[in-house]
Amino acid sequence: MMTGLSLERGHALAIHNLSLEFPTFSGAIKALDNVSIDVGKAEIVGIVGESGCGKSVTTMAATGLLPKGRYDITSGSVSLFGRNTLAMDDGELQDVRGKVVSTIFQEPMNALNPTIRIGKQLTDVIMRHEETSLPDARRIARDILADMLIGEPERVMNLYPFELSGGMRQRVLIAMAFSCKPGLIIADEPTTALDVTVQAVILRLIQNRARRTGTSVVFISHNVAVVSQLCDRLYVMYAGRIVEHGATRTVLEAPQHPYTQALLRCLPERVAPKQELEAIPGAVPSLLHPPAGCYFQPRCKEAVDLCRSRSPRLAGAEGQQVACWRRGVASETSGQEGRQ
Amino acid sequence: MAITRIIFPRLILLLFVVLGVAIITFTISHLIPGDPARMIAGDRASAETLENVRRNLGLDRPVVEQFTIYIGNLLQGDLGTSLRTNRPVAADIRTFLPATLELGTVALFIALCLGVPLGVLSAVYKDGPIDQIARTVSVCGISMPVFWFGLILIYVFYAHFQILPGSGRLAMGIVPPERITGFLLIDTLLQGRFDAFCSAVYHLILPGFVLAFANMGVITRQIRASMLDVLQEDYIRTARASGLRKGVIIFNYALRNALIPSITLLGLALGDLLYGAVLTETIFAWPGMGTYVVTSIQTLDFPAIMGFTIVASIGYVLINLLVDLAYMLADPQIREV
Amino acid sequence: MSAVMPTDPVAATAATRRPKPLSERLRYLWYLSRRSPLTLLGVAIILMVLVMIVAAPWIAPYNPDKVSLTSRLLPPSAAHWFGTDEVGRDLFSRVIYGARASCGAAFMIVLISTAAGVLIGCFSGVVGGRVDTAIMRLMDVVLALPALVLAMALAAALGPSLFNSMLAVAIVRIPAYVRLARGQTLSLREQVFVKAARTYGASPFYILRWHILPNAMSPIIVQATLDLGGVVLIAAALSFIGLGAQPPTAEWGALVSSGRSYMLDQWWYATFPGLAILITAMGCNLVGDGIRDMLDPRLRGR
Amino acid sequence: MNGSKWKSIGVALLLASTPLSGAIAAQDVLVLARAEDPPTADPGVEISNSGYTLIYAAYERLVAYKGASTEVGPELAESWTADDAGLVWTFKIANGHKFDDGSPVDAAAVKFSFDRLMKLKAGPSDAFPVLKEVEVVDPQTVRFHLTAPFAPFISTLAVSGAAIINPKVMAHEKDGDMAKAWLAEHSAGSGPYRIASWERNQSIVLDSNEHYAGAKPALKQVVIRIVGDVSARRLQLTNGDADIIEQIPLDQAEALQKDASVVVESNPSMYVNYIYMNNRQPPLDDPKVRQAISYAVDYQGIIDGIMLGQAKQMRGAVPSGMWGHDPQGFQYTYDIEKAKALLAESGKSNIHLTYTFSQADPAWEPVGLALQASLAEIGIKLDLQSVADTTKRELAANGKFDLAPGAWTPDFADPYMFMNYWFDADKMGGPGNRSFYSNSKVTDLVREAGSIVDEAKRKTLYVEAQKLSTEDAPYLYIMEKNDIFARRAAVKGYVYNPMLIQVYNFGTMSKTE
Repeated sequence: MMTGLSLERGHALAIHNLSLEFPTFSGAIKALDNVSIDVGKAEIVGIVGESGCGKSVTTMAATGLLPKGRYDITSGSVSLFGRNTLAMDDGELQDVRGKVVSTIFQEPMNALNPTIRIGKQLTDVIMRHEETSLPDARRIARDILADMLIGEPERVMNLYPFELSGGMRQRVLIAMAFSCKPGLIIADEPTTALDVTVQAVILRLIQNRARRTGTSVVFISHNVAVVSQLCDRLYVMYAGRIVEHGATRTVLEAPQHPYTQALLRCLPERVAPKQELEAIPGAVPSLLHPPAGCYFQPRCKEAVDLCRSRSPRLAGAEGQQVACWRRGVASETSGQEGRQ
Repeated sequence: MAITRIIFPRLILLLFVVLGVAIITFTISHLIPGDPARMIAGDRASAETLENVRRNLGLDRPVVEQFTIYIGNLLQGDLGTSLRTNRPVAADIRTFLPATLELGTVALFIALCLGVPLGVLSAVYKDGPIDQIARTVSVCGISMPVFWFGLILIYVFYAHFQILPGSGRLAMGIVPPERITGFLLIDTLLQGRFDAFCSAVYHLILPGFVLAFANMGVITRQIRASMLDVLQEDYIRTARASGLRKGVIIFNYALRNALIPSITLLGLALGDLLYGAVLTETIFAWPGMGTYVVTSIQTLDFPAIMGFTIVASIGYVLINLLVDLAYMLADPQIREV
Repeated sequence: MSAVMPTDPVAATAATRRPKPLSERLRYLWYLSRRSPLTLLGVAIILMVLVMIVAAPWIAPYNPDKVSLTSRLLPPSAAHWFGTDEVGRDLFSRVIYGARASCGAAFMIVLISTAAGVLIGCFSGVVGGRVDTAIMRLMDVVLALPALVLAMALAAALGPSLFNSMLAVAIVRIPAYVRLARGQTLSLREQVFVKAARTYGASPFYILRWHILPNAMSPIIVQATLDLGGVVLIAAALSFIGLGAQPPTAEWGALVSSGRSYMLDQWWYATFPGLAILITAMGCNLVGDGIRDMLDPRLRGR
Repeated sequence: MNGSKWKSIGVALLLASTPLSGAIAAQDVLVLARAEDPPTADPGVEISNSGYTLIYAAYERLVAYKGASTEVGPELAESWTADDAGLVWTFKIANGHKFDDGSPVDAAAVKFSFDRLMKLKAGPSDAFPVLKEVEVVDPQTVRFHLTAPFAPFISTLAVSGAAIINPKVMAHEKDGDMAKAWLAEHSAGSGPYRIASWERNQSIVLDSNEHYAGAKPALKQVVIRIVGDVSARRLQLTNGDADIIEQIPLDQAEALQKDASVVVESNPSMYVNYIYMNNRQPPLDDPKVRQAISYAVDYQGIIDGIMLGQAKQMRGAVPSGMWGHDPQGFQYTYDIEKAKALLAESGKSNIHLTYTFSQADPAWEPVGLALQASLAEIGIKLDLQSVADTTKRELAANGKFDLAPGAWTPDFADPYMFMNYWFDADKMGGPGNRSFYSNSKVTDLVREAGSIVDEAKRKTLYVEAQKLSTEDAPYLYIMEKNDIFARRAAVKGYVYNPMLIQVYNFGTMSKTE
């Protein structure tokens, strides 16, 4: 399958047709179904979707962070700067993580070790990947903290995480992610737990630093509004599948997929005053027993018989692709029918 | 400031506990149907002799007065006189406590040395063969009747193979060293009695292991559970995402945090240790507090029973105080607020 | 996180209470046993012990109290699987009957301490104020008592009997349940449905009975199950020291105690009853662990 | 797996590391292993045989049992005389006896010891119910004044409580305790040994007393080790770590007899096992019922099956080793028919009794079980009730029982210890008459026998009292047990005296090895 978009400067991350299952007693949970995501070098790409749709699973699978032995990759490949992360052993992954790809997680409250001082946590990472002495590592840490607009970085380094506000902690985490100058940063809902006022600042920090250093960023969020301000391109996920993909502006201004459209209608800032906010009826389907055909069809107002029997696949022009029978050219994905 | 805030309520509690325990044990000992005077003077003592013994013990006075006297003496550190040995209970406790502490310390040390690594391995390799083995061993430890385990080990190692001693603190022919601390391992070394030191170590192996085994089970289970909790914390994911090495993550980032809740458990384990020590000592003829209190109970030596109970309760409160302090030192969140 | 960790469907199944076909349930049991063979082993042990308790007269080949001075201290054989004791009683039969005393005692201890602990704890939590403080201080004192020693002292005071030692062990275990029940009560008291009930003018007793007790029970039951194994050991230990069940009652701890002096020549005497204690305690602990794992949302699905 | 192979590995380990046991004790050191620490070593307080072990070794008395007999002869006293009424006894103290600090044993020391005993008024003082005063006549002469004639008086001077203590011990007095705390674990006597050290619950070391007046002991040191577990004691004996071990269950004694290097000492003792029948409790208040029960006991079955033959059936109250025993006396036998007939005669039926026992004596439980079985044959239902020993004593002392087992040993060598304690109607309950037996004829007989000095006369009185009381069957006379301990064959010179259970003549014992 083609991604349809040209990436002039080459790939930072190329996920190709990735399918992943969690085996459980009642059967396999199909968490990812043929997910393909490309991230160009120095590009900022967003993945949006409701929680549970597989955004985090995708990136965690790509960086080998999922719990061992608890999942099966049934198909697909992942290429991180040309290297196949799926084939790496623990040691190789450890070398890659932090150095080539860093992840910023949500919940900054818990993402830092509560019993270790900030400075040590930063220098541990720096000294793990860079050949530096402790004083050098501390200087690097200080500089990068300063770059994250943290006043008195020296003092902050001597503090414990619980002595910092949520926003400050998230800056520390971002600093940590950038500290070894990775080529790719995965920001997994980095601002979800923060105040709205702090959110904007944090997002700006990530964006600025990434643009300045030419770092690629994968931005994961359930909040379309947040993503729209930052990203060059956007992937919309639903129930473990990519349903729409395109340049941010295109997707936001002319959403094709009924799900994307519904998602956008939920945004308060996009709704005209006095018009009612809309909620998407129904719930995300169980991935243990997914519905036949298009996964969105049980909640889709436009669904027709075809939608209920066959899964649509991603298709469309370079600038925008959508997986929907009711939109433009769509062909059938292979072997999706009748799965229980 | 933080320290006083922890210590002060504990000291108040200590007062409560000592008073409460004194009341409870005093009440119990006066419920005892057996007549302590008869225990001392003998079965066939004449009524006159019994009366005299009762008067000497103060047992002829009203109960409230007896209690006031007891508490008054208690406050001066006087635990009364043992009915059986005619010695001050405090002196008896000083005699027997070191042996128990020595056994307990060795057992705790063994239990920690085996239990912590086992718990860590079990959590890290969850559901793997190592985990299954570790869990089986730990469940065995928790479920082991100490008294029976001791008997079996004595039978196997002492009676059958004759490779380890099965009773006492020193070999028959070895003259005990002068008593300095009461801890044989220390006293023998202070006096350069290397033969006695080796014998003491040798005699500690079986009882130490028996006592350690049960506690090891508890420790393994606790470390495993808190390691599992910690390993799924976000900060461990952060550490993994930063590419830190597995060993660093497990020992510097995870174990450290997993040990904090375990400190509380250590306090509880010390309580268990006391209970286990009483049984272990009776099996291994270990001349410690356990043997002392069991004999005291069998002979209704109630000043000794009360003294033991009070000392043990004070020990319990103090251990908890230490545990809280250790907790405070280990967790910066409590320490610095 | 939620996206990453698929949850086990057990909870969902229980919530919807959809009746499942037998084959499905068996399949689930098989799945559980593969995932946690140790828990299943525990269940098997408990079942075995239950059978011993219920069906002792039918399983035991001999009358456990039948003295036969001509067959003293016989080694294990086809006729006497665990051998005989110093007055010729069949040890296999005595071990089987011993399950009644040993496990019955453990069960009663847990029942008494749980019931008392829950009542005191809920009462303390609902009433609050000075009464609550006083009760909790008292519990601190009881907690500081060395459990075994109090049990021994009580047993010595009230006379050694299985019932007295049971009572003693139960008393020292009350504080743990009081704390648990009080904690539950305090957190439940703040729940919306309890507050709502209060605004309707429901009496504290009504709230306790219908809102707090039913909701506080499940963690308490888990704790009680977990304690059962330990209590089996303590009850046996007290009998071993001679403060619990008194001979000629067949009780495992007492059997080990009598067998102790025969260890050198008649190893079987103390060995088999002790093994029974170990296996039973193991069964309780394995099941307790299993139940905790199943109910603990943090551990579930791992 | 091959046991001997394992053993050799064990031995190799043993040699490689530290020794399992210390060096085998030297020839002049004797190691005794026993289960429990003696409570104290204070003659004025101690009432247990395990304490007597120390007291007899460390102190001398005015008189001592002669060898294996229950008769007394001179020890500190070289001679004595009594007035005709038996109220004043004068003792001449032998020269040359010295306490372990070298100071001489004189009349003042004797007076001090008895004054202390009577002032402490603890258990041992009960052996001297009529002692009025001790008078120092001159340094070598001491006179005892009694309030009433007391036939066994001279025998009582051989008991542990009558030990003569060095008056200098008062230097250790604290809070007016008559040096009770100090003497609890030290000695101040003139016996062949003195307590050199006492590690509580571990070991007691007795060193020979250089000032001892008698022959120099062959054993320079006696070590008493406290070894709680019987299996451990047994192994230590067979390994040669211990020379003497005590408290051996009968089954172990059988096994030990197979070891050629070990001698199991089994001697008839005056330790009797009997059962109190509560004479005040219906239907046991009917002598016919008590007799019926006495005929229903399978005495020989108990002795063979439970005691493995290491006992013999009692015949009357006074045991066979004591003078006053009547070898022709009446003895109940196992006769179910007679028992049934007697029970029918009594007219009582549907009898339901309780046997209240403790674990203090290992035989009590099996005896109870045997009793249960045989009483069932004559239609009496017997319940066994096991209680703590302290509870049992209390119940027995207060008469709250139907049947309860008892064990009795004499404190001094006189039938008084049995007859006057067991049958005097004034001694009901704790002091000794635990069946609450009341027969004024018997009471008169034993009181008379207790107050006259003429031994032949006393004997006839006691035999008569035994005849009457045995007919009334207040107690079930079960058995005289053997005293059993084991020693290495190399230990020589032990003399068994039935009055001195757990007491050894260390001073005249030796080891060949």
